[in-house]
Amino acid sequence: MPRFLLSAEPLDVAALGAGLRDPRAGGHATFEGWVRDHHAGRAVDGLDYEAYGALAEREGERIVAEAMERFDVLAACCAHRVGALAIGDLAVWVGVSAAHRGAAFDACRYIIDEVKQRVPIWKREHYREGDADWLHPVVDGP
Amino acid sequence: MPRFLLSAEPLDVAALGAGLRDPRAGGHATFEGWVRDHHAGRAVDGLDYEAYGALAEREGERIVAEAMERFDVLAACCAHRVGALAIGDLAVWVGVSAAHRGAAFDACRYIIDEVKQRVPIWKREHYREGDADWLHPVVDGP
Amino acid sequence: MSVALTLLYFASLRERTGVASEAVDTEAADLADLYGEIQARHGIAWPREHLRVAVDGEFARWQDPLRAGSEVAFIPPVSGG
Amino acid sequence: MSVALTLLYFASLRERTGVASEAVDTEAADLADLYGEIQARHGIAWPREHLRVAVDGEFARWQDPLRAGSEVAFIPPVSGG
Repeated sequence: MPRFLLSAEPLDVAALGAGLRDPRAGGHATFEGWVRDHHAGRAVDGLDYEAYGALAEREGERIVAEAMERFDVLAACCAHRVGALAIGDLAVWVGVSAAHRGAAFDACRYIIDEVKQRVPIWKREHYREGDADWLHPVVDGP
Repeated sequence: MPRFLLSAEPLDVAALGAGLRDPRAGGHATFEGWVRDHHAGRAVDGLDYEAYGALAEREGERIVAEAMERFDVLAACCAHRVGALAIGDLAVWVGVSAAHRGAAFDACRYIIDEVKQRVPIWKREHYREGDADWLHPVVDGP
Repeated sequence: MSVALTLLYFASLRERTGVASEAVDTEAADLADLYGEIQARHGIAWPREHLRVAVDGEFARWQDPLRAGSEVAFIPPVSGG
Repeated sequence: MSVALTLLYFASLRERTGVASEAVDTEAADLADLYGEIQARHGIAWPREHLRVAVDGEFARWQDPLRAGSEVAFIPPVSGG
Protein backbone atom coordinates (compact mmCIF):
# COMPACT_ATOMS: atom_id res chain seq x y z
CA MET A 1 0.00 0.00 0.00
CA PRO A 2 1.44 3.39 -0.90
CA ARG A 3 2.40 5.59 2.02
CA PHE A 4 2.42 8.74 -0.06
CA LEU A 5 -0.34 9.61 -2.44
CA LEU A 6 -1.40 12.42 -4.72
CA SER A 7 -5.12 12.97 -5.13
CA ALA A 8 -7.18 15.06 -7.52
CA GLU A 9 -10.19 14.48 -5.22
CA PRO A 10 -10.77 15.75 -1.66
CA LEU A 11 -8.83 13.71 0.90
CA ASP A 12 -10.82 11.27 3.02
CA VAL A 13 -9.24 11.90 6.40
CA ALA A 14 -11.25 9.24 8.22
CA ALA A 15 -10.14 6.56 5.75
CA LEU A 16 -6.52 7.71 5.86
CA GLY A 17 -6.52 7.60 9.66
CA ALA A 18 -8.20 4.19 9.73
CA GLY A 19 -5.32 2.81 7.65
CA LEU A 20 -2.90 3.65 10.49
CA ARG A 21 -4.71 1.88 13.35
CA ASP A 22 -2.63 -0.61 15.31
CA PRO A 23 -3.43 -2.26 18.66
CA ARG A 24 0.14 -1.53 19.77
CA ALA A 25 -0.27 2.20 19.12
CA GLY A 26 -0.85 4.57 22.03
CA GLY A 27 -0.33 7.81 20.13
CA HIS A 28 -1.47 9.12 16.77
CA ALA A 29 -0.30 12.53 15.57
CA THR A 30 -1.67 14.19 12.47
CA PHE A 31 -0.99 17.34 10.55
CA GLU A 32 -3.42 18.99 8.15
CA GLY A 33 -2.30 21.78 5.84
CA TRP A 34 -5.23 24.04 5.00
CA VAL A 35 -5.41 26.70 2.30
CA ARG A 36 -5.27 29.95 4.22
CA ASP A 37 -6.61 33.32 3.18
CA HIS A 38 -3.33 35.21 3.19
CA HIS A 39 0.32 34.81 2.28
CA ALA A 40 3.19 37.27 2.59
CA GLY A 41 0.78 40.07 3.37
CA ARG A 42 -1.52 39.47 0.40
CA ALA A 43 -5.15 38.29 0.52
CA VAL A 44 -5.53 34.89 -1.18
CA ASP A 45 -8.71 33.57 -2.82
CA GLY A 46 -7.62 30.04 -3.68
CA LEU A 47 -4.83 28.10 -5.34
CA ASP A 48 -3.80 25.37 -7.74
CA TYR A 49 -1.36 22.58 -6.99
CA GLU A 50 0.62 20.98 -9.77
CA ALA A 51 2.86 17.94 -9.26
CA TYR A 52 5.44 15.98 -11.18
CA GLY A 53 3.48 12.87 -10.33
CA ALA A 54 5.98 10.03 -10.80
CA LEU A 55 8.79 11.80 -8.97
CA ALA A 56 6.53 13.25 -6.27
CA GLU A 57 5.25 9.79 -5.35
CA ARG A 58 8.74 8.32 -5.22
CA GLU A 59 10.18 11.15 -3.17
CA GLY A 60 7.15 11.16 -0.87
CA GLU A 61 7.50 7.41 -0.25
CA ARG A 62 11.18 7.92 0.47
CA ILE A 63 10.39 10.58 3.08
CA VAL A 64 7.85 8.38 4.87
CA ALA A 65 10.33 5.49 4.82
CA GLU A 66 13.01 7.77 6.33
CA ALA A 67 10.62 8.82 9.09
CA MET A 68 9.87 5.18 9.89
CA GLU A 69 13.58 4.41 10.14
CA ARG A 70 14.49 7.44 12.24
CA PHE A 71 11.64 7.33 14.74
CA ASP A 72 10.09 4.48 16.68
CA VAL A 73 6.74 4.47 14.87
CA LEU A 74 4.31 1.77 13.74
CA ALA A 75 2.61 3.34 10.70
CA ALA A 76 2.72 6.58 8.73
CA CYS A 77 1.12 8.04 5.65
CA CYS A 78 0.97 11.31 3.73
CA ALA A 79 -1.53 12.45 1.09
CA HIS A 80 -1.37 15.64 -0.98
CA ARG A 81 -3.99 17.28 -3.16
CA VAL A 82 -3.43 18.44 -6.72
CA GLY A 83 -5.75 20.71 -8.69
CA ALA A 84 -7.82 23.73 -7.70
CA LEU A 85 -8.43 24.38 -3.97
CA ALA A 86 -10.46 27.00 -2.12
CA ILE A 87 -9.75 28.72 1.21
CA GLY A 88 -10.09 26.23 4.06
CA ASP A 89 -9.61 23.18 1.82
CA LEU A 90 -7.35 20.41 3.02
CA ALA A 91 -4.14 20.49 0.93
CA VAL A 92 -2.00 17.91 2.69
CA TRP A 93 -2.51 15.32 5.42
CA VAL A 94 0.12 13.48 7.46
CA GLY A 95 -0.68 10.82 10.05
CA VAL A 96 1.66 8.77 12.24
CA SER A 97 0.88 6.05 14.80
CA ALA A 98 3.39 5.00 17.44
CA ALA A 99 3.55 3.26 20.82
CA HIS A 100 4.48 6.60 22.42
CA ARG A 101 3.53 10.15 21.56
CA GLY A 102 7.00 11.69 21.27
CA ALA A 103 7.91 9.56 18.26
CA ALA A 104 4.50 10.17 16.67
CA PHE A 105 4.92 13.95 16.90
CA ASP A 106 8.54 13.89 15.74
CA ALA A 107 7.86 11.68 12.72
CA CYS A 108 4.78 13.69 11.73
CA ARG A 109 6.76 16.91 11.80
CA TYR A 110 9.68 15.35 9.92
CA ILE A 111 7.39 14.19 7.14
CA ILE A 112 5.63 17.52 6.60
CA ASP A 113 8.91 19.47 6.80
CA GLU A 114 10.60 17.23 4.24
CA VAL A 115 7.59 17.07 1.93
CA LYS A 116 7.51 20.85 1.78
CA GLN A 117 11.19 21.00 0.92
CA ARG A 118 11.69 18.05 -1.40
CA VAL A 119 8.55 16.81 -3.12
CA PRO A 120 7.99 18.29 -6.60
CA ILE A 121 4.64 19.96 -6.03
CA TRP A 122 4.03 23.61 -6.82
CA LYS A 123 1.42 26.07 -5.63
CA ARG A 124 -0.08 28.86 -7.71
CA GLU A 125 -1.78 31.44 -5.53
CA HIS A 126 -4.73 33.47 -6.76
CA TYR A 127 -4.79 36.86 -5.10
CA ARG A 128 -7.91 38.79 -4.25
CA GLU A 129 -6.63 41.60 -6.45
CA GLY A 130 -6.96 39.36 -9.51
CA ASP A 131 -3.40 38.27 -10.31
CA ALA A 132 -1.83 34.89 -9.63
CA ASP A 133 1.67 33.57 -9.02
CA TRP A 134 3.58 30.32 -8.87
CA LEU A 135 5.50 30.07 -5.61
CA HIS A 136 9.14 29.05 -5.94
CA PRO A 137 10.73 29.77 -2.58
CA VAL A 138 14.49 29.66 -3.02
CA VAL A 139 16.22 27.76 -0.24
CA ASP A 140 19.88 28.52 0.42
CA GLY A 141 22.06 25.72 -0.94
CA PRO A 142 23.95 23.43 -1.10
CA MET B 1 -17.56 27.20 24.30
CA PRO B 2 -15.46 24.96 26.54
CA ARG B 3 -12.00 24.18 25.22
CA PHE B 4 -11.59 21.16 27.46
CA LEU B 5 -14.27 18.56 27.86
CA LEU B 6 -14.83 15.23 29.52
CA SER B 7 -17.08 12.78 27.75
CA ALA B 8 -18.69 9.52 28.78
CA GLU B 9 -19.49 8.90 25.08
CA PRO B 10 -17.08 8.19 22.18
CA LEU B 11 -15.43 11.40 20.97
CA ASP B 12 -16.67 12.81 17.66
CA VAL B 13 -13.36 13.74 16.06
CA ALA B 14 -14.91 15.27 12.94
CA ALA B 15 -17.07 17.62 15.03
CA LEU B 16 -14.17 18.53 17.31
CA GLY B 17 -11.96 19.35 14.32
CA ALA B 18 -14.71 21.34 12.62
CA GLY B 19 -14.88 23.59 15.68
CA LEU B 20 -11.27 24.66 15.08
CA ARG B 21 -11.60 25.76 11.44
CA ASP B 22 -10.44 29.28 10.64
CA PRO B 23 -9.78 30.88 7.23
CA ARG B 24 -6.53 32.33 8.62
CA ALA B 25 -5.27 28.87 9.60
CA GLY B 26 -2.67 27.13 7.43
CA GLY B 27 -1.80 24.33 9.83
CA HIS B 28 -3.84 22.02 12.03
CA ALA B 29 -2.08 19.55 14.31
CA THR B 30 -3.92 16.88 16.24
CA PHE B 31 -3.01 14.22 18.74
CA GLU B 32 -5.08 11.14 19.49
CA GLY B 33 -4.32 8.95 22.47
CA TRP B 34 -5.45 5.39 21.82
CA VAL B 35 -5.78 2.55 24.31
CA ARG B 36 -2.90 0.24 23.52
CA ASP B 37 -2.62 -3.44 24.16
CA HIS B 38 0.40 -3.35 26.44
CA HIS B 39 1.93 -1.32 29.23
CA ALA B 40 5.17 -1.81 31.15
CA GLY B 41 5.57 -5.26 29.64
CA ARG B 42 2.07 -6.50 30.47
CA ALA B 43 -0.72 -7.36 28.02
CA VAL B 44 -3.70 -5.03 28.49
CA ASP B 45 -7.32 -5.87 27.63
CA GLY B 46 -8.96 -2.51 28.31
CA LEU B 47 -9.23 0.22 30.89
CA ASP B 48 -11.44 2.58 32.88
CA TYR B 49 -10.91 6.31 33.23
CA GLU B 50 -12.17 8.12 36.29
CA ALA B 51 -12.03 11.92 36.66
CA TYR B 52 -12.57 14.51 39.32
CA GLY B 53 -14.89 16.29 36.91
CA ALA B 54 -15.08 19.85 38.23
CA LEU B 55 -11.35 20.17 38.79
CA ALA B 56 -10.41 18.31 35.60
CA GLU B 57 -12.45 20.71 33.50
CA ARG B 58 -10.95 23.76 35.18
CA GLU B 59 -7.38 22.52 34.96
CA GLY B 60 -7.91 21.42 31.35
CA GLU B 61 -9.25 24.85 30.39
CA ARG B 62 -6.29 26.44 32.09
CA ILE B 63 -3.87 24.31 30.09
CA VAL B 64 -5.51 25.17 26.76
CA ALA B 65 -5.50 28.87 27.73
CA GLU B 66 -1.77 28.62 28.56
CA ALA B 67 -1.07 27.04 25.17
CA MET B 68 -2.92 29.84 23.41
CA GLU B 69 -0.87 32.45 25.28
CA ARG B 70 2.48 30.77 24.74
CA PHE B 71 2.15 29.88 21.08
CA ASP B 72 0.87 31.82 18.08
CA VAL B 73 -2.28 29.76 17.51
CA LEU B 74 -5.85 30.56 16.46
CA ALA B 75 -7.89 27.82 18.12
CA ALA B 76 -7.32 24.79 20.35
CA CYS B 77 -9.39 22.15 22.08
CA CYS B 78 -8.93 18.98 24.10
CA ALA B 79 -11.46 16.25 24.91
CA HIS B 80 -10.93 13.27 27.21
CA ARG B 81 -13.01 10.14 27.68
CA VAL B 82 -14.16 8.77 31.01
CA GLY B 83 -15.61 5.31 31.60
CA ALA B 84 -14.73 1.91 30.15
CA LEU B 85 -12.57 1.75 27.00
CA ALA B 86 -11.39 -1.12 24.83
CA ILE B 87 -8.09 -1.59 22.96
CA GLY B 88 -7.90 0.89 20.08
CA ASP B 89 -10.50 3.24 21.55
CA LEU B 90 -9.81 6.96 21.45
CA ALA B 91 -9.03 8.13 25.00
CA VAL B 92 -7.99 11.73 24.40
CA TRP B 93 -8.02 14.15 21.47
CA VAL B 94 -6.14 17.43 21.10
CA GLY B 95 -6.47 19.74 18.10
CA VAL B 96 -4.78 23.07 17.37
CA SER B 97 -5.14 25.43 14.39
CA ALA B 98 -2.54 28.10 13.61
CA ALA B 99 -1.36 30.25 10.73
CA HIS B 100 1.90 28.23 10.67
CA ARG B 101 2.63 24.62 11.44
CA GLY B 102 5.39 25.08 14.02
CA ALA B 103 3.08 26.76 16.51
CA ALA B 104 0.34 24.20 15.86
CA PHE B 105 2.68 21.28 16.64
CA ASP B 106 4.20 22.98 19.69
CA ALA B 107 0.86 23.92 21.22
CA CYS B 108 -0.59 20.46 20.56
CA ARG B 109 2.32 18.81 22.28
CA TYR B 110 2.22 21.25 25.18
CA ILE B 111 -1.45 20.51 25.79
CA ILE B 112 -1.15 16.72 25.80
CA ASP B 113 2.02 16.82 27.95
CA GLU B 114 0.39 19.07 30.55
CA VAL B 115 -2.93 17.22 30.52
CA LYS B 116 -1.12 13.99 31.31
CA GLN B 117 0.74 15.59 34.20
CA ARG B 118 -1.83 17.87 35.74
CA VAL B 119 -5.46 16.96 35.00
CA PRO B 120 -7.09 14.77 37.68
CA ILE B 121 -7.97 11.76 35.55
CA TRP B 122 -6.94 8.24 36.47
CA LYS B 123 -6.59 5.08 34.47
CA ARG B 124 -7.32 1.59 35.71
CA GLU B 125 -5.74 -1.04 33.49
CA HIS B 126 -7.25 -4.49 33.06
CA TYR B 127 -4.56 -7.04 32.36
CA ARG B 128 -5.02 -10.10 30.22
CA GLU B 129 -4.04 -12.21 33.24
CA GLY B 130 -7.21 -11.07 35.01
CA ASP B 131 -6.05 -8.49 37.53
CA ALA B 132 -6.40 -4.72 37.30
CA ASP B 133 -4.56 -1.71 38.67
CA TRP B 134 -4.98 2.01 39.06
CA LEU B 135 -1.99 3.83 37.60
CA HIS B 136 -0.45 6.49 39.83
CA PRO B 137 2.90 7.34 38.26
CA VAL B 138 4.90 9.30 40.81
CA VAL B 139 6.62 12.30 39.27
CA ASP B 140 9.65 13.75 41.02
CA GLY B 141 8.61 17.13 42.11
CA PRO B 142 8.08 19.88 42.36
CA MET C 1 -13.47 23.76 67.55
CA SER C 2 -14.35 21.18 64.92
CA VAL C 3 -15.07 21.82 61.26
CA ALA C 4 -17.55 19.88 59.11
CA LEU C 5 -16.22 18.93 55.67
CA THR C 6 -16.91 16.57 52.81
CA LEU C 7 -14.01 14.45 51.59
CA LEU C 8 -13.78 13.09 48.04
CA TYR C 9 -11.79 10.02 47.07
CA PHE C 10 -10.74 8.91 43.60
CA ALA C 11 -9.10 5.92 41.95
CA SER C 12 -7.00 3.81 44.36
CA LEU C 13 -7.84 6.13 47.28
CA ARG C 14 -11.51 5.46 46.66
CA GLU C 15 -10.85 1.74 46.60
CA ARG C 16 -8.77 1.98 49.76
CA THR C 17 -11.39 3.94 51.73
CA GLY C 18 -14.29 2.07 50.16
CA VAL C 19 -16.25 5.29 49.61
CA ALA C 20 -16.32 8.02 46.95
CA SER C 21 -17.06 10.65 49.60
CA GLU C 22 -17.60 10.97 53.31
CA ALA C 23 -18.70 13.68 55.75
CA VAL C 24 -16.23 14.35 58.56
CA ASP C 25 -15.93 16.58 61.61
CA THR C 26 -12.31 17.38 62.23
CA GLU C 27 -10.15 19.45 64.52
CA ALA C 28 -7.24 19.39 62.11
CA ALA C 29 -5.42 22.73 61.86
CA ASP C 30 -4.86 22.65 58.10
CA LEU C 31 -5.14 20.38 55.06
CA ALA C 32 -1.82 18.68 55.83
CA ASP C 33 -3.07 17.81 59.29
CA LEU C 34 -6.36 16.59 57.87
CA TYR C 35 -4.55 14.25 55.48
CA GLY C 36 -2.60 12.84 58.42
CA GLU C 37 -5.88 12.00 60.19
CA ILE C 38 -7.34 10.38 57.09
CA GLN C 39 -4.14 8.43 56.41
CA ALA C 40 -4.24 6.96 59.91
CA ARG C 41 -7.96 6.19 59.88
CA HIS C 42 -7.98 4.48 56.44
CA GLY C 43 -4.44 3.08 56.45
CA ILE C 44 -3.39 5.05 53.39
CA ALA C 45 0.27 4.54 52.53
CA TRP C 46 0.76 7.47 50.11
CA PRO C 47 3.20 10.02 51.55
CA ARG C 48 1.70 13.49 51.33
CA GLU C 49 4.51 14.65 49.04
CA HIS C 50 3.12 12.46 46.25
CA LEU C 51 -0.39 13.92 46.43
CA ARG C 52 -2.01 17.25 45.70
CA VAL C 53 -4.99 18.63 47.53
CA ALA C 54 -8.02 20.51 46.21
CA VAL C 55 -10.76 22.48 47.94
CA ASP C 56 -14.10 23.09 46.24
CA GLY C 57 -12.77 22.14 42.81
CA GLU C 58 -9.56 24.21 42.94
CA PHE C 59 -6.04 23.14 43.83
CA ALA C 60 -5.05 24.32 47.30
CA ARG C 61 -1.93 24.37 49.52
CA TRP C 62 -1.38 21.92 52.34
CA GLN C 63 -0.92 24.85 54.72
CA ASP C 64 -4.35 26.29 53.94
CA PRO C 65 -6.73 26.33 56.95
CA LEU C 66 -9.96 24.33 56.76
CA ARG C 67 -13.17 26.04 55.65
CA ALA C 68 -16.42 24.75 57.16
CA GLY C 69 -18.71 23.17 54.58
CA SER C 70 -16.02 22.85 51.90
CA GLU C 71 -15.32 19.82 49.73
CA VAL C 72 -11.77 18.51 50.06
CA ALA C 73 -10.14 16.07 47.65
CA PHE C 74 -6.77 14.35 47.97
CA ILE C 75 -5.40 13.90 44.46
CA PRO C 76 -3.15 10.89 43.90
CA PRO C 77 -0.73 11.03 40.95
CA VAL C 78 -2.77 11.32 37.75
CA SER C 79 -2.65 9.04 34.71
CA GLY C 80 -4.96 10.47 32.08
CA GLY C 81 -4.12 10.69 28.39
CA MET D 1 26.36 12.93 -32.10
CA SER D 2 22.96 14.17 -31.00
CA VAL D 3 20.66 12.59 -28.44
CA ALA D 4 16.82 12.56 -28.58
CA LEU D 5 15.12 13.42 -25.29
CA THR D 6 11.81 14.51 -23.92
CA LEU D 7 11.79 17.56 -21.66
CA LEU D 8 9.13 18.16 -19.02
CA TYR D 9 8.20 21.58 -17.64
CA PHE D 10 6.25 22.40 -14.52
CA ALA D 11 4.75 25.45 -12.84
CA SER D 12 6.39 28.74 -13.90
CA LEU D 13 8.81 26.92 -16.23
CA ARG D 14 5.80 25.45 -18.03
CA GLU D 15 4.27 28.89 -18.31
CA ARG D 16 7.56 30.35 -19.53
CA THR D 17 8.11 27.73 -22.23
CA GLY D 18 4.41 27.51 -23.08
CA VAL D 19 4.54 23.69 -23.17
CA ALA D 20 4.31 20.88 -20.61
CA SER D 21 6.76 18.79 -22.63
CA GLU D 22 8.82 18.94 -25.78
CA ALA D 23 10.97 16.55 -27.83
CA VAL D 24 14.51 17.77 -28.45
CA ASP D 25 17.63 16.62 -30.23
CA THR D 26 20.66 17.92 -28.42
CA GLU D 27 24.44 17.71 -28.55
CA ALA D 28 24.79 18.84 -24.95
CA ALA D 29 27.46 16.94 -23.01
CA ASP D 30 25.54 16.61 -19.77
CA LEU D 31 22.41 17.80 -17.98
CA ALA D 32 24.05 21.08 -16.96
CA ASP D 33 24.88 21.80 -20.56
CA LEU D 34 21.37 20.86 -21.62
CA TYR D 35 19.88 23.29 -19.13
CA GLY D 36 22.12 26.03 -20.56
CA GLU D 37 20.71 25.37 -24.04
CA ILE D 38 17.12 25.42 -22.79
CA GLN D 39 17.70 28.56 -20.75
CA ALA D 40 18.96 30.38 -23.80
CA ARG D 41 16.25 29.11 -26.14
CA HIS D 42 13.32 29.90 -23.81
CA GLY D 43 14.79 32.91 -22.01
CA ILE D 44 14.64 31.23 -18.59
CA ALA D 45 16.14 33.39 -15.84
CA TRP D 46 16.51 30.74 -13.08
CA PRO D 47 20.20 30.13 -12.32
CA ARG D 48 20.91 26.41 -12.35
CA GLU D 49 21.86 26.48 -8.65
CA HIS D 50 18.24 27.07 -7.73
CA LEU D 51 16.92 24.09 -9.66
CA ARG D 52 17.18 20.33 -9.39
CA VAL D 53 17.13 17.97 -12.33
CA ALA D 54 15.43 14.60 -12.72
CA VAL D 55 15.77 11.84 -15.32
CA ASP D 56 12.98 9.30 -15.83
CA GLY D 57 11.30 10.16 -12.56
CA GLU D 58 14.42 10.10 -10.36
CA PHE D 59 16.58 12.96 -9.18
CA ALA D 60 19.88 13.13 -11.10
CA ARG D 61 23.14 15.11 -10.98
CA TRP D 62 23.89 17.95 -13.33
CA GLN D 63 27.12 16.19 -14.36
CA ASP D 64 25.28 13.07 -15.50
CA PRO D 65 25.57 12.34 -19.27
CA LEU D 66 22.46 12.31 -21.41
CA ARG D 67 20.66 9.03 -22.10
CA ALA D 68 18.88 8.70 -25.45
CA GLY D 69 15.13 8.37 -25.05
CA SER D 70 15.02 9.56 -21.46
CA GLU D 71 12.64 12.06 -19.92
CA VAL D 72 14.35 15.05 -18.34
CA ALA D 73 12.68 17.49 -15.96
CA PHE D 74 14.09 20.70 -14.55
CA ILE D 75 12.63 21.15 -11.08
CA PRO D 76 12.15 24.73 -9.89
CA PRO D 77 11.95 25.31 -6.11
CA VAL D 78 8.94 23.43 -4.76
CA SER D 79 6.04 24.84 -2.76
CA GLY D 80 3.78 21.96 -1.79
CA GLY D 81 2.23 21.49 1.62
